Amino acid sequence: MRQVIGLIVLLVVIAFLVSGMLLLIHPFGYPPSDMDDYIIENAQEETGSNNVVTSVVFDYRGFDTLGEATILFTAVTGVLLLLRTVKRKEENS
Amino acid sequence: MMEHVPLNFPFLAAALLVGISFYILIFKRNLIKLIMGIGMLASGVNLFLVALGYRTGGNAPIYTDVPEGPMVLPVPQALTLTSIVINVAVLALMLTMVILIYRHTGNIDSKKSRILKG
Amino acid sequence: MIESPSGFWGPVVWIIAAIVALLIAYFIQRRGEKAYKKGVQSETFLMGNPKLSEGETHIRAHNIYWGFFEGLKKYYVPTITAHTGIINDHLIWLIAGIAIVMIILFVVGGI
Amino acid sequence: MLSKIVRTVANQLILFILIFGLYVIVHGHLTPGGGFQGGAVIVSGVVMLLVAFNSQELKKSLRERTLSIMESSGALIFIGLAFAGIGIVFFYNFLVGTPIFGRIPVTGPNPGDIWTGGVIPLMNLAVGLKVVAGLSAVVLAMALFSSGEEIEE
Amino acid sequence: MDKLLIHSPILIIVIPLVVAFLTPLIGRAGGKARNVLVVASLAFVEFLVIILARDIYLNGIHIYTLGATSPALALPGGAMVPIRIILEVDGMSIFMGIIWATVSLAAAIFSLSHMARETGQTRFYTLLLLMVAGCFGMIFTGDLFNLFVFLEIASISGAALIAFRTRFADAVEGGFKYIVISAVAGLIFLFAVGLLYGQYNSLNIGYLAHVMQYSTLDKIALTLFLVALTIKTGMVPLHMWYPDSYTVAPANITAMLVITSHACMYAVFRVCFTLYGITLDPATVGWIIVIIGLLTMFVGVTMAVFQTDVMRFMSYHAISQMGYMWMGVGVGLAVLGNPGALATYGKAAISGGIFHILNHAMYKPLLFMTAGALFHRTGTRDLNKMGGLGHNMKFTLILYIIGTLSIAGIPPLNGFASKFLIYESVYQFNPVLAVVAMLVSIITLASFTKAFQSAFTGPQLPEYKDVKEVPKPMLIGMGILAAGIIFTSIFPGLVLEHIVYPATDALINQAAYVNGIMGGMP
Repeated sequence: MRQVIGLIVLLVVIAFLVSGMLLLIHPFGYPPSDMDDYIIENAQEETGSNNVVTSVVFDYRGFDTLGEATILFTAVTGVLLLLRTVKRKEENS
Repeated sequence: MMEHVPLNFPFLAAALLVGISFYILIFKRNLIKLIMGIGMLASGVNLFLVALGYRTGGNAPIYTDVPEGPMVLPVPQALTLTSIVINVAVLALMLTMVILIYRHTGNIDSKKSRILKG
Repeated sequence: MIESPSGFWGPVVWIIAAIVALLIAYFIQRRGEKAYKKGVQSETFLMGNPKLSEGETHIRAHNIYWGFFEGLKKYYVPTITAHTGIINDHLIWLIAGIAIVMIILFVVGGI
Repeated sequence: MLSKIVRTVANQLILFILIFGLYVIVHGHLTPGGGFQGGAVIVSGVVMLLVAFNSQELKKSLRERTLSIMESSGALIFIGLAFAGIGIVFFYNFLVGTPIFGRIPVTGPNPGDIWTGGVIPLMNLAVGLKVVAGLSAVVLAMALFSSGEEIEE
Repeated sequence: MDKLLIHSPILIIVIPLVVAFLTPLIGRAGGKARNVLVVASLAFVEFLVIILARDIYLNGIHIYTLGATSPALALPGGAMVPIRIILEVDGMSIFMGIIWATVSLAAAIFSLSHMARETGQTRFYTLLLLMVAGCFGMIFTGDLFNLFVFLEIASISGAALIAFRTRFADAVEGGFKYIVISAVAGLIFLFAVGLLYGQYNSLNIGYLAHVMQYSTLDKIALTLFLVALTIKTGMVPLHMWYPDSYTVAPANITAMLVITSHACMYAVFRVCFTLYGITLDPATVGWIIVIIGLLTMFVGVTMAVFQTDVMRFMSYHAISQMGYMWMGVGVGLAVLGNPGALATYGKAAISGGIFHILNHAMYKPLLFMTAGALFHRTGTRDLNKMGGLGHNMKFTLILYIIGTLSIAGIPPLNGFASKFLIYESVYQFNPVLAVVAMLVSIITLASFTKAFQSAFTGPQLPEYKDVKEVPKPMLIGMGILAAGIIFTSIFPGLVLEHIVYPATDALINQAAYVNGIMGGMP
């Protein structure tokens, strides 16, 4: 029963995704590029970095990178928290 | 709209990766395989993002000794970098939890190691 | 004071009204039976059974509303069995949700 | 603990891995790469050491306390660099035009100059430190836990 | 003071981050310094949120462009599209911000003594602050990818905190379920963002709303957005992971997770009202949301009635209360198309739903915290094993009664005020919905009476002869929320006037949000 429902649902979703991929408004290789053209032109003056991707990562969208570093920090803290040695201190409240 | 269809075949790879990962998420009971499926889902999404930024005959968007010609879009590559690192963090935490589940219940089958229900 | 499409709601007004009602009830209760004696009438009537110890007289949670489930078994049994705690089933529901909403949107709204 | 050959080769190889990782980190604003990539390269070296020697051996040299302190400091340097621009706006690239990393390259293709990019190279270094510390802490913790060792609070 | 106000949107997000990065270093100095630092930073964030809320109530939308030469410069010279990440704080965002700041402060104070016996407290507080920062980022950002990043921060820290008590097997299982669901949902969300980026080459919500066409791909993206975000809010039939995860977490964390699910609900509203706005077919999407809200409140409450685990019982009630908000806002969305109906009852419905978010965000954390207080003293979550605790834990009893009356919608408490608005407006939309909502409210009262009877009343059980009242910080944490409930109950008009109606207008008025970015540009 689960198998049948799962298969049907899966096929429906894959059909929608494939049709959506094929009907993308802008075809592969010819993307719309208002924002990216601005970045490609002005990255060198505004950030002084030759690598446009790095200037996007650390300057134009630096806040995302901050969040990304925060996610890494979160995961490390979580792993070290979960793998700690569990023993409870006695009642002190 | 229809005349784009032959051009858009590269996007099918992303869609099919997502579909395969959905298959894994639905039918695989082994928690490690489940995590692999999530990794594949992330790969599909990343592939889609990078493919969105491709420009025919474009170079990498790095001005150091770049040959003449158009440049591919930089923003999707930045987004992909971010989502790869996010995926690494998520997978690390998931694997830790699977280790603990195995310590507690003795197996990693999503049905046999289940305690909470109802 | 909240204005709604029909009517209003003012908690202060409600509280005043509640106090007034309580006072009325208190006066009615004042005029009650005078010859009431404490003690005998407040004993639990146990039909002669031995008095239960503390803790036994406490009704545990799963005994409350027992008849409610018995009456609604037809609804409850499938609903509870649907809540298998298996993560794969949760993900099936997720993907099924995507499929259903997509079908609704495309059937109603057209391509 | 693998054989002596593996350990010797690993001992020699870790140096080159470190140098390559540092190159990728430092040249992040000129060539492909950056803090995350270079950090991942260095962590791969740590993983190689973990395979060659066992986790107890590695624990002697890499203590989790120092790793977590390194990670926090890396994150603090990164967010501090972002904060330093709050005179104008958070994340403002305030070093462009100043002597440190402040040169503006000629527009268009150019051979590249290490002293450009404003705060970007510094942020790359901070992120690299953070990634190295964090991922090696994760790898070490998992290895120690699965080998039944104590993990310090 | 003026610069503080200008920079407050980013400071609210960044100060918890900085303190979280500092905590592992401070934690070595000792527990007390760390706790003082955490609580002080959260109190400062609360203060910043309040001054920002006052400014937004007076002057409207607040823009903060990260990395530009001036905070208000959304469009750099020569560009017609926003390039950088923009934080856009309007009435709805700051409404959620007030809720989140208050509840996180209360939960932090509560955990001071609730967590006092556990190991690994330094990392616990680090993750708690990261969760605070992530949820604030979700609420304040005006950029879709940034929303995804902060959603992941909140999810990962939440999962690690759910599995905090690793000595219990079920805690780890709940955390694992939460992170799997969050990861899959987040990736689906990212896929939808990619679809929009591929069409319009922008990630900014305001700009996307400006150029949205509702093509076929936009429909697919809308579906992915809706499902990926609603599964995080525990909407029936996507709710089954919800009680599993929320039951096993420490009570203070559960209290915060409720608000993170509200933040995901806020993201749904943002997508439906602001990103797509009038272009999507409002009747269809509105009816979908209304029907699912109906299912949510009914299934949630009926599943809750027979639970004997107190935290699980309250988790199902949280699901069922979500249904009211979905219904209220869904009715408003369904009539978004015709201004007449929107003016007569649509706005009232949306206001009722949003006001119910506020009330639910006060009484549900309070109830979860009382459950945590019971667990703190008895060491069990099983209602079958409890009884007669009211003799010793009088303050907990009083707080529990306040929460119960409020969630059941008993006048004069605030739960009734919001439910009153929802009933009246939904009745004009479709009477059946209002009737079911009232029925659900009755069952809610009945089930909470059951929990009250089996936990607090009855004779003193021999094994709980010597339980004491919970320590003061826990009472303070619960008291903050209880005070909020009392205030909202007595002055509902004031609260509606100052924070709820601005939020409603911010949701309905899409043009204002777009103008905040595009500056009235064609």
